[in-house]
Amino acid sequence: MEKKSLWKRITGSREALLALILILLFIIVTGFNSSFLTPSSLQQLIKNNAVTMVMALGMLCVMLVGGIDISIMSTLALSGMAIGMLLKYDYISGTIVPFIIAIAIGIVCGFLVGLVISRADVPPIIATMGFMYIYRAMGYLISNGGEWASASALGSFSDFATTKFLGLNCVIWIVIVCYVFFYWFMKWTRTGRKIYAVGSNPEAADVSGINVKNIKLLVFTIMGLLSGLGGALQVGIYASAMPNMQKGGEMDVIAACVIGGVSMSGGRGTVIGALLGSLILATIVKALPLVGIGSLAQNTFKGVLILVVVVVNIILQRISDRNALKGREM
Amino acid sequence: MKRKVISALLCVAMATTLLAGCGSSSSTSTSTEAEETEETEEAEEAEETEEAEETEATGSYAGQKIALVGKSAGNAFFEIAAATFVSTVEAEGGTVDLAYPEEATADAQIKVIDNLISQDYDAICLSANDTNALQAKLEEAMDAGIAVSSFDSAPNAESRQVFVNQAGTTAVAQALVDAVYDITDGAGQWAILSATSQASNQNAWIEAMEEIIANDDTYADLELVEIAYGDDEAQKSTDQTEALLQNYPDLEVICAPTTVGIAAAAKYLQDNGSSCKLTGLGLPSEMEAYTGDGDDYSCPYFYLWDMEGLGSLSAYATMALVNGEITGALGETFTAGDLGEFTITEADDGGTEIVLGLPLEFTPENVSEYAELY
Amino acid sequence: MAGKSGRSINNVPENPVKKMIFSWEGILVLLLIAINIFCSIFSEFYNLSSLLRQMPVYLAEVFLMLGMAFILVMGEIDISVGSIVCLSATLACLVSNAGVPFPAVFLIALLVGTCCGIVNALILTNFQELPPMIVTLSTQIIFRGIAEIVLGSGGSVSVTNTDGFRAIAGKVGQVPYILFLVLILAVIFAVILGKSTFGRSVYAIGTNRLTAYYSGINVQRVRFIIYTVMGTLCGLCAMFLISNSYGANTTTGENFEMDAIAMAVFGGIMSTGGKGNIAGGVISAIIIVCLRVGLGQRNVNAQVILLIIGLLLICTVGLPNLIKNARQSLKKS
Amino acid sequence: MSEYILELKGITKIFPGVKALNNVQFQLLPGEVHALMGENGAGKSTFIKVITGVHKAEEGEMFLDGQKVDFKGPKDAQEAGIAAVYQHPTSYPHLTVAENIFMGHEIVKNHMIQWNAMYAEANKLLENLDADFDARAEMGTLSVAQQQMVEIAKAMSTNARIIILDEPTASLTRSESEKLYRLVDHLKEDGVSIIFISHRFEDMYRLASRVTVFRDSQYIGTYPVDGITNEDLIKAMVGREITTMYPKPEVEIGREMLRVEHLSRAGYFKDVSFSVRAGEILGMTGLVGAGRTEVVEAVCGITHAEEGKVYLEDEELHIRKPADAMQKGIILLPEDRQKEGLIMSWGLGRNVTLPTMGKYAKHGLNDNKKEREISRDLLESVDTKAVDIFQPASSLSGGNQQKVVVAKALGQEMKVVIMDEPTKGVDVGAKAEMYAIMGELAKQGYAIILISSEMPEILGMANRIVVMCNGRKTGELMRDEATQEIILDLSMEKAGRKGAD
Repeated sequence: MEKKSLWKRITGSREALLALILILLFIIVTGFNSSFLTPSSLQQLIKNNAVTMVMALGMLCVMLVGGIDISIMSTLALSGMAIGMLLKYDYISGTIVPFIIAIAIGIVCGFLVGLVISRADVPPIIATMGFMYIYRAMGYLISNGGEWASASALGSFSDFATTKFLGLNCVIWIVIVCYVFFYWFMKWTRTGRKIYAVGSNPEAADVSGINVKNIKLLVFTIMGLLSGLGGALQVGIYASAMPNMQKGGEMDVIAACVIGGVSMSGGRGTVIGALLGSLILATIVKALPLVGIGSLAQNTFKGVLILVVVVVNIILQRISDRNALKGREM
Repeated sequence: MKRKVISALLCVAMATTLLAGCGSSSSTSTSTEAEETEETEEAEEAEETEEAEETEATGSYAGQKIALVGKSAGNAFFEIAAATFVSTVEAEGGTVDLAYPEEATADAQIKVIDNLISQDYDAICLSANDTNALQAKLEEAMDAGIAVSSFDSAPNAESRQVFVNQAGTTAVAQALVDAVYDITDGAGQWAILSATSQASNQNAWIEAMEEIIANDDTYADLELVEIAYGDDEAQKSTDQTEALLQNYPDLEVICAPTTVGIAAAAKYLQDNGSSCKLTGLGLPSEMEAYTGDGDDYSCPYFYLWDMEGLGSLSAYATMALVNGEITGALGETFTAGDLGEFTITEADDGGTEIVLGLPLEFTPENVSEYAELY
Repeated sequence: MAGKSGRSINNVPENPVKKMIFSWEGILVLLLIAINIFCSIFSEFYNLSSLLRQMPVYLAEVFLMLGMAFILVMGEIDISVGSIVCLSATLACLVSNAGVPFPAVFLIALLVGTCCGIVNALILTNFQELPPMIVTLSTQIIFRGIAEIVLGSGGSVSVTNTDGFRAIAGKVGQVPYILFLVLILAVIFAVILGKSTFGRSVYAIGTNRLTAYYSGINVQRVRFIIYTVMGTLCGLCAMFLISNSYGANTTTGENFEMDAIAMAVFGGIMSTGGKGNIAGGVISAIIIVCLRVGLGQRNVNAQVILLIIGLLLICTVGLPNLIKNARQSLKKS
Repeated sequence: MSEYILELKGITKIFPGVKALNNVQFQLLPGEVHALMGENGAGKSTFIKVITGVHKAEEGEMFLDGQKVDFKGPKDAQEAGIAAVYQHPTSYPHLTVAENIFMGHEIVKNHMIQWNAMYAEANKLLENLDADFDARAEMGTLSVAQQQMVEIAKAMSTNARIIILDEPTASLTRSESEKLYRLVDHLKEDGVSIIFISHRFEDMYRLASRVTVFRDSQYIGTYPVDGITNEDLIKAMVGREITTMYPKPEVEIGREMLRVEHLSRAGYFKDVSFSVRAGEILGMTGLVGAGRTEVVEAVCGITHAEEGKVYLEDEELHIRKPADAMQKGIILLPEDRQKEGLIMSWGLGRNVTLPTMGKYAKHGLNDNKKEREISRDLLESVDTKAVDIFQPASSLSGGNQQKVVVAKALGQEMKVVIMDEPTKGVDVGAKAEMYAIMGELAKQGYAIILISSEMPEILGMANRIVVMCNGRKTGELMRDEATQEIILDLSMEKAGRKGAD
């Protein structure tokens, strides 16, 4: 019953391996371009990936129960466009109200997705594919067929993205708050653990009195909430609302989670993993132009690197499994 | 088995709701309800064009049915020109239907053109997603007697009758190079932040800019360090802008000839108080917050063209094509309402074009005025 | 209930005709008729000849649906197909411009697609722990990325010698060749999936992979073949796309994977594996084509068309389940 | 007050098309261990689920301490002090032991889960149970027996007054069962009432004071365990008498078919050698986790051994996957029928022909007519109780499912048939039939390897017995020299030594 040594716990944990990969990436990139590892550059890294990072938390919840959500960026566009248009035509102003509206729209969108998945048993990929089309179309429709809300139309709303609080950009604070909250939520609350339970063994969860359907509904609503938040962030950070914002961005969020060790079949994944996964992805994307890879080749490298990271992870896992077996006494 | 029957019923119910749903959504299209069979349609179409040629002298554009095809839905830039296009045609008594592809791809645009050929349009005016990809379909349209014009972004010479160029490619390139020259005080590093690698307008301008710099010693001290692509996404454009600054600390100007790219770059530069300045092509409404003199603003001035004029001129050119006033041949002239008289000139790609005029410069003084418009 | 000594196990199937009428495919046929009636009322231009004329562009995607059906029945997914189409179209255009004769170009397109498929297959069969979604997501980025590199800064290529492509875009009367090809391939794939032992093993893998493996089905070989064939179909799709656009660019084939999946799922092929058949997929593909053509002919906003397709997807999968659940809870109370 | 802590009267539960329980009754005395027995499909599991609130009975009443209760869901039952340990451990493989124990009633303070308190509490419970693992361990890494222990700890953590154990010993070895018996004794001393479902008579004799028998969804009777005989019970359960349980035929042992030499796979087994002859039944036994299943899986190519050689009829084999093994004539009938043996949603016919469909196909196309004939013949040859070949495998009872699994092996020319726990979770009647089939196969000249944890089964059926312990072969016994004691000694050899340090 002796406790594992600290060293063994670190090498045995997936998160530690990911952190190692991230540190390696940092060192390599800094070697190419020393301006990468400066506080302002790192802040910018988080700020420019805040949307993906925040939404990776929702995707974590969704993937924990074995689901997937590819409608998120449409929800983001719908909620972002909605507040953009409301601000543009002066129905609302300020910072807080648009955030609340965007989040509310996100919650409603996510709730609908959750209803269809939990109550009508539609496989998540199909349901969210449908909603991907639906919400994106609604985003277009509310934009009056293609109006944009630009920086000047947004008024003071986007100021939060340039304001600093205690030396850190407010956007980064939002990301930090989200991660701290979810770390607490997933680890320390009953509801958080219920999400893990449902993902780990839905039948068992049902038998032990957990309402599996409601948990599923909940995770998709959380995902919607974060998509709404993402919409407000997107509009704020880039001071611009367009109906085709972040088209295709859902795949980045999914990739971030998978890199972070979140299992697509459910049950496995941590908030730290989601954080490291999205940071690794963000670093890859940011680093490619910095290390001198030509514009045209960047996408290829991004794809190859994602593949390499997940494959290396698998290989490391295999090696550590094999070592664990070898250590077994015969 | 009962379940199956019920789901069959549901399908029917769904079909009916579809009917209702589509009925309401189609209210934007304003086609005339003519119940004719296909063959007579085609015959009449041919007749119509003949008729149009006969009535050439009267100069009436009434009754024309024109389709306007965008690059994709949700593009504010296009919407502005489209709005004037529609109002111009309608003022002349014609009708315009807007059609958008599902995606900003040539494949999707082909499907739209296919749809339009099936209907009895007199003309198609489009902004092309790809230079060459639409040739087959547009030739088919022209064979079917439909006039094909384009504006903003041209399909190749074989697949159009005339292209309405917002501002001559060289003129735009010249203006941008001059702006870079002016902002850098004649010497220094600069970079281009473009849309996607296959955006035909951007590619043409960049090519022209490179040519101008290569051929004129005035610009010998300007060093174009990199062409980056932001894919018209705010996030990627921001990343690329930042990478440019980190890779080239001495970078003095970024030239972004794309609306999304310029806004994202402007935002980044301004927020970070960078000494690097920005110019390019952008929408005044998007750029208003970033345009100004001094270090607080990232963009001293930028360019675009007369978007309303573009829509209006394209409308007149298209109507003139339908009427037979012009055929798209080199040297023809026609009158575009209040805009005055225009001559068809040779385009760089070997086809013909009508040039609207010089690019408009937006300075801190006039940007807010234009921001009201577009 | 009989069978007390097990000597009387019935092996006569029930009447197949009855089964067919009340199947999902039967409902789809009804829906197809309904949508055609609706479209011809809705659009004055909607008739057989306009449909046939507009069809070829859409039909190229049906090739992808055929392969996707196998992958979905196996309980997996391939989202790299659009990018494979892009890469094979790009390379086909380039070799065609280099003066390679058309039949060779055709073969090269198929070959490029097949190679891409093999890349997917190799990764997936060697690292079985990896979810297909994430593998094909990265290859999606990679294949399109390679096309971007090959195309260079123009991002677009057009074929100079279009004779061959014009030839395959030809028609017999009003019927385009591609329709024949789609139907022939659909029949072949339907027979393979529905009647052959290979198809049976695909269903077995999709329903219970472990049992299939223990029962001596070479699961990894089946996966390898399917992903490879998927690549070949992408090459085929690419050739017919070129026959419409005489060129390729970096956006060629974008989102085709979603279209292919939508067609298959709407046709009753569930993404959870083990269910559905090619017939359903083909009928639903035709329904979607008719709907898009019919609505498009009245210039209904493309986004609204997508919205309708999204609703259709959710409703067709969700409503039967909802009714089943409702009836069960009704019975309980 | 009633003398019973739990009493159920006139319970009827109807599933679509089936009456799963028909007017059954049950009484549980405080502090007693009550065995519930019956063939599979007799309604035991459904009955348990009615008690625990998972299912709601259409008719009938339930009394707890004489008070009528009406559970709306599992939660109500939990709160009333009823806990169940189900047949298939209903655990969360990705979560820690402590979480598994406390799922649904975590230790919470200010809406925060108190992890340290939970680990401490869980470890205390585990210590009581004499467990050899930590509460921080991930559930998925534990053995089945250990998982069962966690389930029991879970039941105890709710301070349950009534604990229901649904076939707890089905996947346990003898020594593990022994441990469980002590645990149950322990619980009994604490005043907990226990309902115990099992197919093993030894469990009942060892633990229970009374036994209730169900048959065909009906209540047959409740008997005191003292004075009841196997024969009486079997008669009550099956409705007829079973004369010979182990019909071992006299078979001429033929030539050597399969020979395994020095097979090793790191972490699972090491240096295992054995051989089996035509017409012979080779028993393999040992504790769960001793590496028996892993050895035969490596022989069949499901996993791969790192060292060692496999010969079939003196020809060395290089098997990479099960398909290769079948090609050569070796087939493994896996232990887990639902996950590995059958495709539950498929018809019986398709299941049976799955391994062989390539053999009779014409040009790769399936011959439906022939398939139907073959599958019927195969199913009838093992005497499957089924209506037609199209009914889904899930509609059959466990014993009949197992027959279908066996039928899968008979469709082609096989030389070696490996059966992994073929009678696990199978009721008495079906067990006997299973043994008959096994004997019949041996008679036909098949070489059979029978993996089993059930001592009587091994002793009754095997010609030779290989005993494994902790990944090594610890002994090989002939039929006439084998006794329970020797086998136990051999299978505990290493474990005993390990327990000492």
